[in-house]
Amino acid sequence: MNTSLNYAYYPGCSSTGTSIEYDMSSRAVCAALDIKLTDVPDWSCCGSTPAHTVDHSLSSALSARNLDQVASMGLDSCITPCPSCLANLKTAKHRMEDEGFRDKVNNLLDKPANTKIETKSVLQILVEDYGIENIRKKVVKPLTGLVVGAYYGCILNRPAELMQFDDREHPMAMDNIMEALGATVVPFPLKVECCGASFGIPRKDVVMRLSGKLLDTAKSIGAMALVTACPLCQMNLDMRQDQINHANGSHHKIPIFYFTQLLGLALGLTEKELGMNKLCVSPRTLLDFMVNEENIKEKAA
Amino acid sequence: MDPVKYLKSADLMSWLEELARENKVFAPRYEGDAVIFAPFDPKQEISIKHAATMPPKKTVFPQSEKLVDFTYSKDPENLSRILIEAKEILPKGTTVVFGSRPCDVRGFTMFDRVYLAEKTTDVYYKARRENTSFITLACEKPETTCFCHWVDSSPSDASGSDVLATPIEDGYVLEPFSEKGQKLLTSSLLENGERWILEVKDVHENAAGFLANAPDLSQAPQKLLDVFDNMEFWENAAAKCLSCGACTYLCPSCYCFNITDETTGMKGTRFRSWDNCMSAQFTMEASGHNPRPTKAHRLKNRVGHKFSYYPAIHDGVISCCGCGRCIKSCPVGIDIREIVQEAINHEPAIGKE
Amino acid sequence: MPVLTGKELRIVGFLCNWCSYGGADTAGIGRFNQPTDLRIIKVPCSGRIDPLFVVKALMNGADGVLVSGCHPRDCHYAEGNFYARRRLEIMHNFLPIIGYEPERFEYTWVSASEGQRWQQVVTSFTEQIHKLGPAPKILGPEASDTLSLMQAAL
Amino acid sequence: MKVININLSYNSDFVTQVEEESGQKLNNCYQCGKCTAGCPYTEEYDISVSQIMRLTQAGQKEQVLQANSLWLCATCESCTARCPNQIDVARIMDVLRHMARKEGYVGTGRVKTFWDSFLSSVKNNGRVFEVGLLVNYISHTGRFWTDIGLGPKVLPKGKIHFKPTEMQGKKEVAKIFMRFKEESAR
Amino acid sequence: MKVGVFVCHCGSNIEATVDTAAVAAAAREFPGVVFATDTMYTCSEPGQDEIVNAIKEHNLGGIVVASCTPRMHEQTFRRTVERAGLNKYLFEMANIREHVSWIGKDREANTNKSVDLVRMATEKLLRNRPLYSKKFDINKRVLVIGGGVAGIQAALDCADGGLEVVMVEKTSTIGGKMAKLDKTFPTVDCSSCILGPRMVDVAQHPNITLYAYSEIEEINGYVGNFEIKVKKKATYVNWDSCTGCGICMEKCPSKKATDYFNEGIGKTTAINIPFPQAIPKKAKIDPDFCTKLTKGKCGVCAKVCPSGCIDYEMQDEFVTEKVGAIVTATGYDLFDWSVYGEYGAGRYPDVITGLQYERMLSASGPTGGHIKRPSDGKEPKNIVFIQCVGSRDKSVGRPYCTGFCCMYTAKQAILTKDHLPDSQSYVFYMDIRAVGKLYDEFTRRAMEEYDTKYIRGRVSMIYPKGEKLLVRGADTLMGSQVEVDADLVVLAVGAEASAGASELAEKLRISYDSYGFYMEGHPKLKPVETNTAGVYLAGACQGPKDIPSSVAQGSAAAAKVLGLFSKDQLESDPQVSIVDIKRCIGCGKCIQTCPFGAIKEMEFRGMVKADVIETICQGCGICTSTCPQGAIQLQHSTDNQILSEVNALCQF
Amino acid sequence: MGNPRSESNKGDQVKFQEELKDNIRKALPELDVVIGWCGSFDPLHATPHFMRREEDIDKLEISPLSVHNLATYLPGLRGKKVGIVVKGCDSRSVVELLQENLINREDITIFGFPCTGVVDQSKIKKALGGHTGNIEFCDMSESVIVIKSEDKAYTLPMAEMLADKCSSCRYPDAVISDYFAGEKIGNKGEEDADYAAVETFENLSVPERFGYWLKEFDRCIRCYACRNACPLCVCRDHCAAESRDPHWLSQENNVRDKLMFQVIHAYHLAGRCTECGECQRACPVDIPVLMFKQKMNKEIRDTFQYEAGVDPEATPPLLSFKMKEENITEKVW
Repeated sequence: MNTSLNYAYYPGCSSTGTSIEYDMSSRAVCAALDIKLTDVPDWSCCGSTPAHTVDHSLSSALSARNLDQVASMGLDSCITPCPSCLANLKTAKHRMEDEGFRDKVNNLLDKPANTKIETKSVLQILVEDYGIENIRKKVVKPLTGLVVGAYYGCILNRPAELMQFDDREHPMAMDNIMEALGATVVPFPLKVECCGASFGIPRKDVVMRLSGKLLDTAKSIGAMALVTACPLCQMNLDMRQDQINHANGSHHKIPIFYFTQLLGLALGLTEKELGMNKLCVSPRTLLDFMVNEENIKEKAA
Repeated sequence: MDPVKYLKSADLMSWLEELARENKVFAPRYEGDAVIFAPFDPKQEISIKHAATMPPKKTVFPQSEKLVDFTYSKDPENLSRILIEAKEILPKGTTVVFGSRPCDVRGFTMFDRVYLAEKTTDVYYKARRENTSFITLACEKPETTCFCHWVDSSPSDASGSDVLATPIEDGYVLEPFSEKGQKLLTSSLLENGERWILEVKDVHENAAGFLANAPDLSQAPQKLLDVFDNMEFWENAAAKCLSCGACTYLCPSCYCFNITDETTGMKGTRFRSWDNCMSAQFTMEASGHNPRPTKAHRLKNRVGHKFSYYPAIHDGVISCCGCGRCIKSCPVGIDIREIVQEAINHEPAIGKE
Repeated sequence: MPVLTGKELRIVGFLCNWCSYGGADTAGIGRFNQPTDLRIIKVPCSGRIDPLFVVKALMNGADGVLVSGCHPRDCHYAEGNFYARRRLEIMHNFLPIIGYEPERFEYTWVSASEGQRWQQVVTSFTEQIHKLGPAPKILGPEASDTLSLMQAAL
Repeated sequence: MKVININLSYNSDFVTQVEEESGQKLNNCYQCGKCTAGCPYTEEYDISVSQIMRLTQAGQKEQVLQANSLWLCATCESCTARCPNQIDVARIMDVLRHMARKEGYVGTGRVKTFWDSFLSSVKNNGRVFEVGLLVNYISHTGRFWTDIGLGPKVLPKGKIHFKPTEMQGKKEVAKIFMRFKEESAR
Repeated sequence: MKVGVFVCHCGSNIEATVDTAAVAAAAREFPGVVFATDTMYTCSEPGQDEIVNAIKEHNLGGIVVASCTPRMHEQTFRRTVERAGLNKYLFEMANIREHVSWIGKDREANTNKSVDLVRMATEKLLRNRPLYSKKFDINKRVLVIGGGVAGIQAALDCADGGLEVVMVEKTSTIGGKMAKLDKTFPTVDCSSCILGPRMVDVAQHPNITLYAYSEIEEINGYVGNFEIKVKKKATYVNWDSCTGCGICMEKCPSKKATDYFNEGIGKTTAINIPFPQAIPKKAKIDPDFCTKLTKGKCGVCAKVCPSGCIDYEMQDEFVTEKVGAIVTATGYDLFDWSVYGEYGAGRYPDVITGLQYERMLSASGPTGGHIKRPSDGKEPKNIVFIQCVGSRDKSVGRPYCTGFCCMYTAKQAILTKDHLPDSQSYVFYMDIRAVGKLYDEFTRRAMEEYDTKYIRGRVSMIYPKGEKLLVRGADTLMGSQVEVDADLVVLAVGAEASAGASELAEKLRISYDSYGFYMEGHPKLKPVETNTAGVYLAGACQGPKDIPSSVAQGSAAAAKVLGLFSKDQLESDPQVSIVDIKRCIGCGKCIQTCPFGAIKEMEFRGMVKADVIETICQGCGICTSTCPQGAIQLQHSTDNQILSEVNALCQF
Repeated sequence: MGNPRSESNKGDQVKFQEELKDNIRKALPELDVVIGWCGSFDPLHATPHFMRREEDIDKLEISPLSVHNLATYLPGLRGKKVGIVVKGCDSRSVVELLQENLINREDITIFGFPCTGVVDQSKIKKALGGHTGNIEFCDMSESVIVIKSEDKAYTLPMAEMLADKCSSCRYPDAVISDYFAGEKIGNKGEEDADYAAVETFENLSVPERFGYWLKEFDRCIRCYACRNACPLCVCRDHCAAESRDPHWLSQENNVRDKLMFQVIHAYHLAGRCTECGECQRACPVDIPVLMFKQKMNKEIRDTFQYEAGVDPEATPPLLSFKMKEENITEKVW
C-alpha cells in the first residue's frame, strides 16, 4: 500500500454550504486513511455549469486560475469531491492544450495558464490510488444489513474520453466500495441518469420529474438508501425529497448519503464528524438498524 | 634576372593581399588538424612553419575538374535526331601559390614531361600550369621522412618554382626563377635583398647539412626490373598495405587520372578526377579483367613507375621528389625508401629450382 | 524538376507495392484531397528500401522523405517491413548528426484499405515539412559555396 | 406548417461558426436519433436534440437559436456519450447557447437568469454565495416563493450562511469577468 | 532506348485537372523520348493500337503510359507492348490518376507533378532490361480453409471439376453459420434442408479430404507448390472408429459444457456431437468440462462407447499437405456487443443476439423451436429488435454496414408471428437495406402482413423495470423519445472478421483491411483473387455477405482455381534477384535475411558466392538493400533504377 | 632508417612482451604468418609487422604506439593460417569477422595481452606545438611519454595522450584469444559506452551541425583510407563508392558525395562497428569521421541494447528483427 498519499484538495463552493457534510466526511475519511489533503490556497469558483453555458473561454479561465493556484503549490495534480468542479477543471486543462483556445483564455488571465495540472475525484483516488482491498482491511464497523443503491449521476464519468474513470454506462466504483464496507448492494438501473442538475431553482418541475423517477426506482429495487458522489445529486434527492413527494404524490423517505459518509461510518468515525445530522432525510432509523443487525450477527457468531 | 628582393615578415600578409587583388592566391592554413592549401583569406592565419599536410597539387591538377559540359537537344521534327553540344571548360585567371616547398613544386616538373609533351599536350594542364605561379619556401630543416637529396633535389631546389623565398631573420629573401616570378616581385612592400644573399646561402647549406648521406639510386631502375617477377618480394613489401590512396593523392608527382561522365536529363559533364594506382579499380578493364589483380602488383607498379619506368623514358629522372608524405601519411607506415633499398640490395636466391 | 515556388516543397515517397501504394490508390479512388508536393517511388516492399535512398534523396535536394509499407505482420513478403522498421528507425535517429532534422524523414505503415489514413499521413507529413521549410541544399563542389549561402540565410 | 426552401434558407456562416466553435463536424450526424432517445430533458424540449442537430446541419439558424431546448439542456452528456458518430452533441448545445445569448435570443428566461445570478455571485465574491445567489435570482424574477419551504429544513443544519466566505483573490476573479466583458464587446 | 510516352486523358478523369497535352509536350524533352502524345483512353482498343503502331513506326524500345494505377492496367499494357514485339518489362506506368488527378484540383500543380512522374518513369524505363519467365510444374490440388457454405461450394465445384481438394475446418463440423440458421430469407425455406445435402456431398466426395477440428499451422511455398502444415486438434475420440452413435452423449454426467453450436443458449455435455446433422458426425470431448481430463475422475464415456474409441491421452497431430492453390473461406464472427453498456453489456438475460434467437427458433435447437425468455422461460409478448448493433457505429470501431441484418431481422419478425401469433414485434432501424431479388418485398411483408412495428430511430438505453425491460429509443420521424416495455430484446448484431483471421492472413501473406477482412485483388475486377498468387477468397472473410453472395463467391473462387490449373506449368515472375558474381564477396548477409530461403551458397572458382533460386525468389528485394556492395540486385527494381527515379526528382 | 630507435617500452610491458614472444614462437611453426607491430620510420611510430620466420619475432614491439588494428588484414588472408596479436579493441573486430563468417576460427590464432591504451598521434602533435616531423627520441612508461624533438624535451602525461577510445575503454583484455600474455586487467562490458562527445555535438543547432560537416569534408581527398583501414569494410574492391552499378556516388570532388560516402560507411557499419577508431586515425587530413559511427552505435545500443564485437554467435541487429520492438515508438499520425 502506498503509505504516502498526498493531494492538493479543491473543495468547491458548495462545500461551504449545501454540501458541507460531503466536505466534512471527505476530509475525515482521508484523515482516517492517512491520506494527506492540503487545501488549494485561496481557491475560487470553477464557474460550474453556468460559466460554460456562457462561454468556454470564460469557463476555462475561471478554472485556470485554480489550476494555477495548484501549480503554485509545486504540485501537478489535485483532487476534488465535486463532479461538476472536476468536469470543469478537467475540461479546461484538456481544451487549453489547443494553442488557439489557450490564447483566448490567456487573454482573460493575469498570467498565462498552466496546462499541466491533472484533476481527479476523491472517489477515483480512493479506488485507484488507495484501493478497495485496502479499504476493506480498514473496516471496523461493517454496514451490516444495509441494502443500498449507488447513484453516480451524469457527469462523474462522462464524457469517457475526458474523465478517464470507470465505465460510462455502468460505473462500479461506489458499488464496490459499499460491498467492501459490508453493505448489500442492489444494482441501480439508472446509475447515470440525470437528476435534474441545477434546474432545482429555475425549473423545479424538471427536477421533480427526474429525481422522482430515481427515488421510485430506488424503492422498486428495494434500496434502503442511496449513496452519491455529487453535491447536486444529493441536494436534489435529499433536500428536495419532500418537494418531490409533494409534487408526485409519493411517500419516499430514503436517506441519501454521500459515499464518504458511509465509508467513514464503516471506518469507525463518529456520526458528527461525518455530518450525518446535516442530512435532510434523517438516516437515524437506518443507522440504528445497522447497529442492531451487526449486534445480531456478532451474537450469532 | 632581376635583383633579389627582401620582404619583412610583418609585411607578408599585406603582400599576399596585394597579390590577391589580381590573382587567386593559395596559402597553407590549418583546417582541423591538417594544413591545407586554401584560398588566401586575410582574416585567417596562414601556416608556413612546416611543410603542409597536402601539397598544392590541386592548384594545377584539381582533384576533379570539369572538362566538358554537354547538352543534348532534339530535332523537334524528328525526336530521334539528337544534337550534342559540347563546351570545353578551360580554366581562366591567374593563380599564385605561396608557401609551397621545393619538393611540392618540383613534382610538377614530373607532370610537365608528360602533359606538356609536344605531341600530346594536355590543354587543361597547360592552361593551369602557365597561369599558376609558385612562391616556394626553402626548407630550413628537413623532417625525418624527407629524402629529397636521394632524388637529385635539395631543401632549396627551385625547379618548377617561380620565386624561391628563403626565411631569414625577420623576413624572407625572394629570388625570382622565371618571368612570372619577376612580375610578382614588383610590389613597393619589397626592398632590394642583395645584401642578404650570403645569409640565404647559409640557410640553404645548413638545411642540406641536416640530411644524412643519400644512398646511390643509380641502380634502382635496373634492380626494380630484376625483381619484377619476384612476387614474393612484392607480397612481403605490400603485406601491410591497405590499398588506400593516401600516398598517391598526397604525392606531388602522381599524375594519374580517371575520366567519368555524369548525366542528368539532357545535360551532362565530363569530369577528370585523380586516380590512384593502389586501388583495385586502377587498370580494371571493361571485361572485368585486371592485369594488376593484387595489392602486391599495384605496389610494384607504384614503386616501379617512380624509380624505374619513368626514369627509363625521361632521361633517368626519378619521378619522386622525396617529400616523404607517402611515408608520413600512410596509415600503416609503409616506407617507400625501404622498398627501393631492399630492391637494390636484393640478392636473387641462388640454387632455387 | 521544378518545384512550384512558394507552393510546394520537394517530398519523395517510397511506397511498397502491396500495401501503401494500394493505400494511395484507395485514397485516389476515394477522391481524398491531398497536397501535391509528394512524388511516389514504388518499390516492391519496404524491405527493399535501403535507408541510404533516403539520405541520397535529402542530399540531392529533397526537403522531406516519407517511407510507407505494410503494417507489421501484414507484409506480403512476411518479413520485409520488420527489417525495414529497424533500418529506417536507425536512419531516422541518425540523421540529426549530419544536420538534418529527423522530422524530414518519417516512415509509417498504411495498408491498401487505408485510403483515409494515407490522406492523413500525406497531409500531416507535408505540413510538417512546410513547417520546417526547405532543407539545406549542398551547392557546388566546394563547401564554401554552401556555407556562405547558409551564413547569408542566418 | 412552414415550407422551407432549403437552399435559400441555408445559413452557411452559421454552420461554419458552429463547426469551428464546437470542433465538431455536423455532417457526421446521420440522424439515428440516439441522442434524443437518451436525453432526460426531451420531455421539456420544444425541439428534440436530434432535430436541433438536423436543423443546425441544415443551416436553419433562426429556428435553432430560438429553441427553448437550448436553455433546458443540463449538459448531462448522455447524447455525447452514446453518439455512434462520436459527435460531442452537448458541446454543440453549449455553442448554440453561446450564440443565442450573444444574439439576444433568450428562450427560457428563468434558466438564463439563474445562471446569470450564479455568475454574478462568483464575480462579486470569487466563490458562489448561495444565499446571495438566491436573493439575486428572486429579485430578477420576482419569484418570491422559490424554495421558501426549504428554509426551515436547511437553516438549522448550518448549511446556509448569510455572509459570503472571504477570499483574497476575488479581485482576480472579478478581473476575469471584466476582461471577458471587454473581449466580448470587441 | 527509344521511348514512347502516352499520356491518357481517361476521359475527363485525368484531363479535367491535368493538362495532358502539356505533359506529353514536356515528355518530348526527356532523354530517350522520341514520341509522346496524349490519348483519350489509352487502355481502349484504339488506344492500345496507337501504342502498337507507334512502336512499329518509330522503332520504339520502351513505352511509358501515364494513366491510372498500375494495379489497374499494368498487365493490359504489358500485353500490348508484347503484341508489338517488345519484351513486356520494357514498359513503365506513371500513375497520374489515383495519385494526381483524383486527389487535387490545382491544374498547374497537377500538371507539374504529372511531368515529374513521367520523367521518373522514363528514367527508370531507360534502365529496364528485358526479363524472361521460367516455367515450373504445379501441384493440381487445392486447399479450402473453412467449411461454411462458401467453402463447401468452392470445394464441391473444384472436386466436381476433377481436382483433389483438402478442406480444413476449425470446428468439429462443417456447415458454418448457415447450419445454425432456422430459415433463410427471403424464401423462408429451411436452412438445414438446403445445406444438409451439400454437407453430405462433401463427406462422400471421393476427391475431398476433410480435416475437421483442425487448423492451419504453417503455410510455405508459392503458387503451384504450397506446403501446408495442418494441426489436427485432439478430440480424445478416435474418429476412425467413432460411428457417431451418441451413446457417450447420453451417458456423460458432465452436462454443463458451453454449447457453442447453440450460441450459449442452453448447455451441452462434455463429450458431444454438436448437432444431429453434423459432418463429420463424430464425438469430441471439450477438455474444459470433462471431469476425466480436468480431475482424472469419471471415464464414463470410455466405458459406454461400443467401439472403444475414447482416448484420453490423445495429443494434437500434425499432417502435411501439398497443394497448388488455396481458397480461403473463413467466414465471419459476431461482433462482441457487450461493449454496449447502454444495452446492459450482457447483464440482462433477456437481451440476446439474433443468432441466439435463430437457435431458439430452430426445431432442432435447445428450446425445440419454442421462443422462451432465457430468464424465466416464459413466452414473450412484446419483442423488440434493435438493428445496427455493431454496425454503422464509428464509436465502437464498426462504421460499416453488415448488410444482412435488416433481412434476417425481418425474417425473425415474421417467424416470431408464426410462432407466437399473439406477440407484437418492434424493430428499431435506421435505414432498411434490402437490396436483392425479392428482398424489399420481404421486408414490406413483415410490416404489411405481419404487422411488425418499424420505428425509425436508435435505442439509447435498455434497463430492467420489474420483470420487463424498458427500451428507450427515439422515433425520429415523430421527433420524439419513445419507450417500449419489452419482454425480450433481440439485437441484430453485426458481423466482424472471424477470430484469428489476421493471423491466418499473415500465414497466407495476404492483406486484410483495418477490420480484419481480407483484401481482394481489385475491388471491381478481382473480387475473389488476392494479391498473393494462388490464394483466393470466398464468402464473408472478404466482407460480410449473405448466403447467395457467399455461394456465388465460392463458385467464383473454384472457377479461378480450375482456370489456374488448366495449364500444366506456370510461368515464374522474372522480377527476381540476380547476383553479380564479380561483386559478390560471399558474406552471406542476403542468405541470412531472405525470408524465403531463395538464396543459397555456391562455389565459384574456389570462392563462396550467393546464388538465387529463381522459382523460389518472390522479388521482395530485402537482399538488395542488405548487400552493402550492391552485388545482388532485384531486377526491375535495381539500385540504379531507384536511384534514377530519385535523381529525376531531386537534383540538388 | 638509421634513426635512433628508442630504448622505450620498458617497465611492466616487457614481462608480457617476452611471454608474448614465447607464445608466438610456440605457435609460429604451425602458422603462415603472425601479425604484430614493430618500430617504424621514427621513434614515435610503430608499423604492422608480419612475422614469418623465427627471427622476425625479435623485432616485435608492444607499446602505446601499437595503434593499428591488425584485424583489418584477416579477411585478405583467408585460407591461410594466421596468427594475430590483438589489443582488447582489436579482438572485438575479430569477433565481428568471425560472426560474419568472413574468417574461419580454426585458421586464426589469437594472441592477447592486457592493453593499457594507445596514443593518439594528433594529441601528441598538438602537445608538441603542431610538429612531429623531427622526433629524435621517445620513451614511454605507464604514466608519461618522454619525447625529444628539435632539441627540445617534452614530458607528456600518458593519460592525456591516450586515444579517446582508450580513456573510456571497457575491453582492455582481448574478448577472445588462444594465448594471453600477462595479467588480465578485467573487462567491463556491462558498463555503458561513453557517447558524451556525440551528445555534446548533437546539442549544436541544425545549421551548425550541417555546416560543420561541410567544412570538415571539404578537405577530404577521397583516398578512402578510412574505409580501407576499417576491419569491417569487407567489400574492399567492390565498394559502392567507386561503382557505376550501383551508381551511388560520382567521382567529382564535391562535398555532397564525400558526406554521402561517410553516411554509407556509417550505415553499412551499423551494429557491426566496434569503434576501433582506425577510420579516423587513418585519415591523412584528420577529418573526425569516427563520430558518425559512434552516433550509429549509440542508436543501435539505445534501440536494440546491442554492442558489436562481443559475442561471436550474435546477429547484428539490422540483419534480424523482432515482431514487437520494445524500443521503437512509431510516429502517430
